[in-house]
Amino acid sequence: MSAAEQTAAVPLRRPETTVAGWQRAALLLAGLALAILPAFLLESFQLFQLTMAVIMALAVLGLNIVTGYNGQISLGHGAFFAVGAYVTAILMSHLDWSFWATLPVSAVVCGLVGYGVGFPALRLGGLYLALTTFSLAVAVPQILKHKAIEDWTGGVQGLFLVKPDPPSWAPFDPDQWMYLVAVLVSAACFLLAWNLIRGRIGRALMAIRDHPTAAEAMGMDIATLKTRAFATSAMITGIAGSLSAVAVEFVAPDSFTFALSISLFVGMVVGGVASILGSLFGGLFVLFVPNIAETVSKAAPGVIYGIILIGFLFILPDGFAGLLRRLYARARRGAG
Amino acid sequence: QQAPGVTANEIRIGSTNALSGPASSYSVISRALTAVFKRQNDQGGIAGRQINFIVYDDGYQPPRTLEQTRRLVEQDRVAFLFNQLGTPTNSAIHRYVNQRKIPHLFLATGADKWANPKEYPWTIGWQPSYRTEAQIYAKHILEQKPDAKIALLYQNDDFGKDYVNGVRDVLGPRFDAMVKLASHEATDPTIDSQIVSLQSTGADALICGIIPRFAAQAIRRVHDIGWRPLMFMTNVSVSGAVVMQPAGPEKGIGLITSDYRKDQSDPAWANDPGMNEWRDFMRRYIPDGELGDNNYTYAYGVASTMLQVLRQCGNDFSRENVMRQATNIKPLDVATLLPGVKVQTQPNNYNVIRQMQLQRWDGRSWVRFGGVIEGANV
Amino acid sequence: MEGLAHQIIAGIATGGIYAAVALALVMIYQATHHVNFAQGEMATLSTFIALSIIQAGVPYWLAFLATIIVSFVIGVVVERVLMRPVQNAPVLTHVGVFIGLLLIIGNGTGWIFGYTTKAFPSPFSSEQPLLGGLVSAHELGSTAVTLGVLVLVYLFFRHTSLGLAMRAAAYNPRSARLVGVRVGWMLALGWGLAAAIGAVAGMMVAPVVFLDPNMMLGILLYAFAGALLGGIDNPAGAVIGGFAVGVLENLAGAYVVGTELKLTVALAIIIGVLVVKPSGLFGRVVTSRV
Amino acid sequence: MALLEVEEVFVRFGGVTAVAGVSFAVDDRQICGLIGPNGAGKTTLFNVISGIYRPTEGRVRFAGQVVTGQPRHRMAPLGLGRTFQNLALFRSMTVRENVLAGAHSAGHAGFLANALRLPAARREDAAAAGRAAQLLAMLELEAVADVPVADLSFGTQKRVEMARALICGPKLLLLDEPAGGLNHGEVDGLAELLRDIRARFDLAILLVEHHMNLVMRVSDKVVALDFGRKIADGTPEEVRSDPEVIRAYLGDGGSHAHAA
Amino acid sequence: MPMLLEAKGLRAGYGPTHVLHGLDFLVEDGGVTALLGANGAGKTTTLRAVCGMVKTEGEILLGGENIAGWATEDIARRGLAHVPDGRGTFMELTVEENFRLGAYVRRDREVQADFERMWAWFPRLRQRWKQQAGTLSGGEQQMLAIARALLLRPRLLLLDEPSFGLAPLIVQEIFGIMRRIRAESGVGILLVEQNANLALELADRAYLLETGRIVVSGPAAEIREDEAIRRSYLGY
Ligand SMILES: Nc1ncnc2c1ncn2[C@@H]1O[C@H](COP(=O)(O)OP(=O)(O)OP(=O)(O)O)[C@@H](O)[C@H]1O
Ligand SMILES: Nc1ncnc2c1ncn2[C@@H]1O[C@H](COP(=O)(O)OP(=O)(O)OP(=O)(O)O)[C@@H](O)[C@H]1O
Ligand SMILES: [Mg+2]
Ligand SMILES: [Mg+2]
Repeated sequence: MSAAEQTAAVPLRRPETTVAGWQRAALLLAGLALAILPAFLLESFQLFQLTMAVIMALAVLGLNIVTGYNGQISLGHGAFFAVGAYVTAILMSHLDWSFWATLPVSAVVCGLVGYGVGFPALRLGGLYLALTTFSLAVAVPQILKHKAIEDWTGGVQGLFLVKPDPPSWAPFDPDQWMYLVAVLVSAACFLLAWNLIRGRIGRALMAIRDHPTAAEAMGMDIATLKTRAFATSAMITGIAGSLSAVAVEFVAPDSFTFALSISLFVGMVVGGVASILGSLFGGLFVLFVPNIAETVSKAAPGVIYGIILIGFLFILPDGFAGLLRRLYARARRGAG
Repeated sequence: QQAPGVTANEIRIGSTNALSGPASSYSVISRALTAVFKRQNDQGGIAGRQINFIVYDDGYQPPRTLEQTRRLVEQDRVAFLFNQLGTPTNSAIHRYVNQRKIPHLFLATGADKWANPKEYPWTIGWQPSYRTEAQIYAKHILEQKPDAKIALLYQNDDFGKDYVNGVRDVLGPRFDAMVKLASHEATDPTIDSQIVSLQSTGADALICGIIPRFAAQAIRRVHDIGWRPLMFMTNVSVSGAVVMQPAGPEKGIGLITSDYRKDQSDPAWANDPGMNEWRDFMRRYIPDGELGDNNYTYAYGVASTMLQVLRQCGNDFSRENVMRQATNIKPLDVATLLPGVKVQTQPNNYNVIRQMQLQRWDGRSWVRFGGVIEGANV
Repeated sequence: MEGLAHQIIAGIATGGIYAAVALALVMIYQATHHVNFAQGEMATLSTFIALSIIQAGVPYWLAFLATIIVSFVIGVVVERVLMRPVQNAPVLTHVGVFIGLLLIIGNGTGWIFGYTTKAFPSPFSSEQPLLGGLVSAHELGSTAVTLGVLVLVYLFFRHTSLGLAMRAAAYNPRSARLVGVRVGWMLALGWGLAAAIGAVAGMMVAPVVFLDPNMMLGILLYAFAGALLGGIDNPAGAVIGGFAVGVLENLAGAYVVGTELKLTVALAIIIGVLVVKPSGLFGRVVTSRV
Repeated sequence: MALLEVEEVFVRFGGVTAVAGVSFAVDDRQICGLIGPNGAGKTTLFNVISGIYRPTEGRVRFAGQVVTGQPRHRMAPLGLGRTFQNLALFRSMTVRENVLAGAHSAGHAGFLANALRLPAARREDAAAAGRAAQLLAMLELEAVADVPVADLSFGTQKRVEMARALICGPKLLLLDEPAGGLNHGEVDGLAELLRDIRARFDLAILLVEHHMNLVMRVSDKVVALDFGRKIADGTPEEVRSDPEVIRAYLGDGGSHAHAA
Repeated sequence: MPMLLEAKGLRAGYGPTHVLHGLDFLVEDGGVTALLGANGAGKTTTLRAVCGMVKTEGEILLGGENIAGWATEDIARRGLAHVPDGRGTFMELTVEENFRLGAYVRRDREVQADFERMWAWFPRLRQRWKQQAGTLSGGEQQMLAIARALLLRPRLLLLDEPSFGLAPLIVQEIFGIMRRIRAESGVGILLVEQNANLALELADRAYLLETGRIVVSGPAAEIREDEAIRRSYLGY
């Protein structure tokens, strides 16, 4: 019995709800309506915050695919976020592409980069992979600044771009539109991720995380699945990066330091490792809690943030998703 | 006539700074600014109004700067923005504030792009730009040793790269032939390797655009390996207490910088009225502040400038008038700036501090030499 | 050629810094099977404490000793207070707590002790620079201290039953309890020792790089890389790895790509080596079979 | 031609020779027992057959094809299923998900098809779910179908492994001590089950087991190993009475020890 | 004189699920108590409860002292050794290190002598002395687990399916060893074993568990003879 068996890498999953098709559709619609509502209720600044939170949630979702579900620890997902942001920024500011056209390019480029990173990841596990990915996070700002590509990236000065304009028929201001864009793109990604995780591939990813040798004996091609998981994950996080580039309307190397990767990681842990819904919570956490920390103390908001983070993990060691699971289990016991 | 952020008894001013994270050493600036405004409020405020200075943390991350700035503007409805920290961070909001026509005043960064009244009329910096400073050093080298080989050590970010740009401005096509570059990251533990590399190029002049910790290392290491170039240090990193003493004061003899501030650890200013005013302020408002930290003298200077603008506003604190006054400052002496260095602006010239003076470390303090240099016109 | 020699010497001097911190990482890894990302910040805090003690007029070596003891206690307290409640939580939650700890200690140190760069005294104060000024007496002395600590750590893990129990507790707490190992105390002890080693590292590093709250920020990454390069379960490997990273990084910067990408290239090389040898150059390969 | 042919296989780990030149064959629909003292090399041989280890020398033919050196994940699609001596379940997943994971090699839908839930992917999923339900019923795992496997007792987990190995309909099933942790009654049940499985799924079984009673009862033939060498190969009766086997493995009271 | 082990109203479970619903059982000094039952009956959980690995209610008296709620390591230090299911060896450490850990709490000078005794009993382990335990075969690991437990020189030994994965010859030997240590040093044994026949032969007291409750208890010999019980609970 190894130590790993005792503290399972991830919280044990309780069975998912089984709901009928129409119920699921209804839930989905309700959720979407709930997500769109803020666009009409909030002030534009709050809407901007929420937009950023949704974007962070999407990035956390990407991380969750590879780290949560597939067990490949990445401390460097900020790098993919950066690549996505820069692809969009470069295409928009140098080549005048529309935002929408940059999305698939950004997804493909990030997917390829992720695929590439997936290869050393095949040989390296645990801490070694953590170092590798963390190195990536540390290296990306330097690479972005490098003079060889300065003409494209804008070097240390970064690039400016503009938000996508709301379509002329729509009665939205740019902030509302940006929020809706972020929600729609993210919702689509969440849905696809949800499908992926529930199906054959999702099971394979988790199986590989839990017991690679047994997974191989079941016919799972670890190399292919892991590298593709990395690519998928990078793709999702990269799309989040693209969204953030237009939401902030500016990219610079300093926007993508390793602190960003750490934030995403924190988002994943507090949201709940290997949880789709948890990723959403993680995005909200990393965006809003620093502000809460700041209202407590201006002198050292970082200290307060750290305390809140640890306190949260004390209360919910398996993240927000763990709470949901327990509530669900209790409800079921109560009902049954 | 209700201007945003201004009521009968309050003026709201917003700012962002790195209160958390690796850049939080600059958070003392916000602390000092808050204290200066508190002193002003204690003395009755400005035009009968109390100053409410709101600072938010951006952790030196540009997206958060935008978030916090929007919060200040859209939620807290500040009258204007003042002394936000950092180049990438301010870049992220550059367009936002100009589109919204919000005064974006006296930024805590030495990039020279803030002095661009044509495209960005609402943004104005304060300190002399790093680029200007680098130009001064390059010119000085050309005067002293017209065919010098110049080594340039810089931090690989906007701050450091401005030194490269400044030297390039002066040398033009000769840059590649004359200059050997080495950069370091803010997270590097030491810069020994870079110094060894630069020494081995046979350079006889060395310009450093690096932060205090590395400055102390560089001064010490250059001395220890027996290299004796004509050495220049960015004025960001020349505090007697924070750089020269740790490096070993005798190891820095001959080091040149050009500053616009008085160094508080320099005995020459022991009885200087301006510095006494500052010390008195520190004693009363920031008793636990580290007196060796020259962010305090910086903050005192920039806050004084801000107060001058507010006084000039009379009773009209509309954004237009604040901006008008901020760009019409008659040459002004500020307590913590060197004699002869003035704060001044014109609507077509946003370089707030244009003068600097070369000074040389003599083992105990900085000795000024040459006249006051008009940097912006270099 | 002289340039090359100088780069290597300078690299070894810097590598000594990484090696010292890498040792602390190995210590905590052996005791808990985690790498504590807040290790650097804890060491910085210890160094500030040391400075306060020295500034209070205590002789250097006494302050040195006192700092080690205080740091040990801090390590134990951190484990008891912050790690204990999440003992049974999923692994990644621990990483979350490390990040929280890093935020608290990193930001707290600046807040308490100020942000300005400070000189930290060296016990090996010969003003005579050696090897053409590339190495100071301090660097030689601190390397000796690092090697001394290495010997102690090595002996501790290989030849004491406490060291064995500590490793057992990290590998398999449940079985360790069954043989009577007080797992909780082993973890606390591991944290204490790691903090103490970190304190030594901090006090050896600070005279070279100068003391400020972010002193260890970059060092930790290099130390982490060094420890993994050498093999995270091998103290001697970690020390060798630390030195290797120092030299490698300098050579990459000076001869391969120029300084702007030297970190990137150094890391790429390290990762390349690890891909070939996935448990580090001197790490033990643990086989698990079915 | 035999379904499985093991030819002169050697496996060495540093100084230890775990398997030393073993050859034998298993025919279609045959149940073959593999016995031997602890450390004789049975599990190692299993790992060679299922591609987890590459033999130092020798090779393995499966369904006429040399499979030695094939990537590990190729074995399942060829029709090889296995269980593990020390349980190798996907611990964070439920029983049903574990069994479904076993159906991986029967499916083809990739990332995109899964993410988009294309009809093909849905059909595959539905088919797998159907087979999983059948197997859960057959192995009496329905009650715990949605319980995470980590929460189950040892014996139950063993059955989950069996279901997982069966769902793909392998041609050859490698069972490493399936009777471990079963009591007498359950062992009897297992014997029934194995025969039943062979009949229903039309497969061959290679069975490692120390439970002599079971081996002797269900096997068509038995291979005995000692110190990595083959010491006997024949019908259960032949092997049981082989003096070498008695000396090395069963002991005089062997039948007594595990007899029931 | 108190019993070596006495459980009174022992309840235990995992999180919200209750597995044991109030068990009473005894192990005498130098006695062997067998715990039998089908898969999932709660045998393993009972052993875990006795050595503090799961949350319990009720009394667990070890030599008259209530150890309920104690930490596992403290219970081990009171001379209780446990060979858990799944073996509980240190897979990443060498055989030698496993031995040393087995004797970790001992301060006497006979550890080396005990090592030699184990070598005599399990020559395989001596051959594999410097090998990583995780690379041992299943049966070798089981031997190691038993040796490791015996090296504690326990008063009470908990064995969870000790015959698991062992070849018939070794099983005989192990049961022989158990008889010997019980006779020589008065060690008490609480034994969970699927091979009921073997277990009842060794034991002097037996309990039959069904879904967390004791359904039959009594002298082992009687249960062994009782055809009805054998048929309905032990399946033979
Ligand atoms: N990676 C390895 N390194 C060294 N020795 C090994 C390794 N793997 C297996 N062995 C040795 O090879 C021998 C055969 O092991 P194997 O697991 O095949 O035995 P087995 O017949 O399955 O025994 P059991 O019935 O106990 O399970 C054992 O003695 C074991 O110690
Ligand atoms: N870690 C756990 N978490 C939750 N439930 C568990 C856990 N371990 C066991 N159980 C449950 O407790 C009950 C008793 O299990 P236990 O392992 O004690 O049975 P057992 O009698 O030892 O069975 P076996 O003969 O299969 O080993 C079972 O229903 C099982 O599902
Ligand atoms: Mg085996
Ligand atoms: Mg059991």
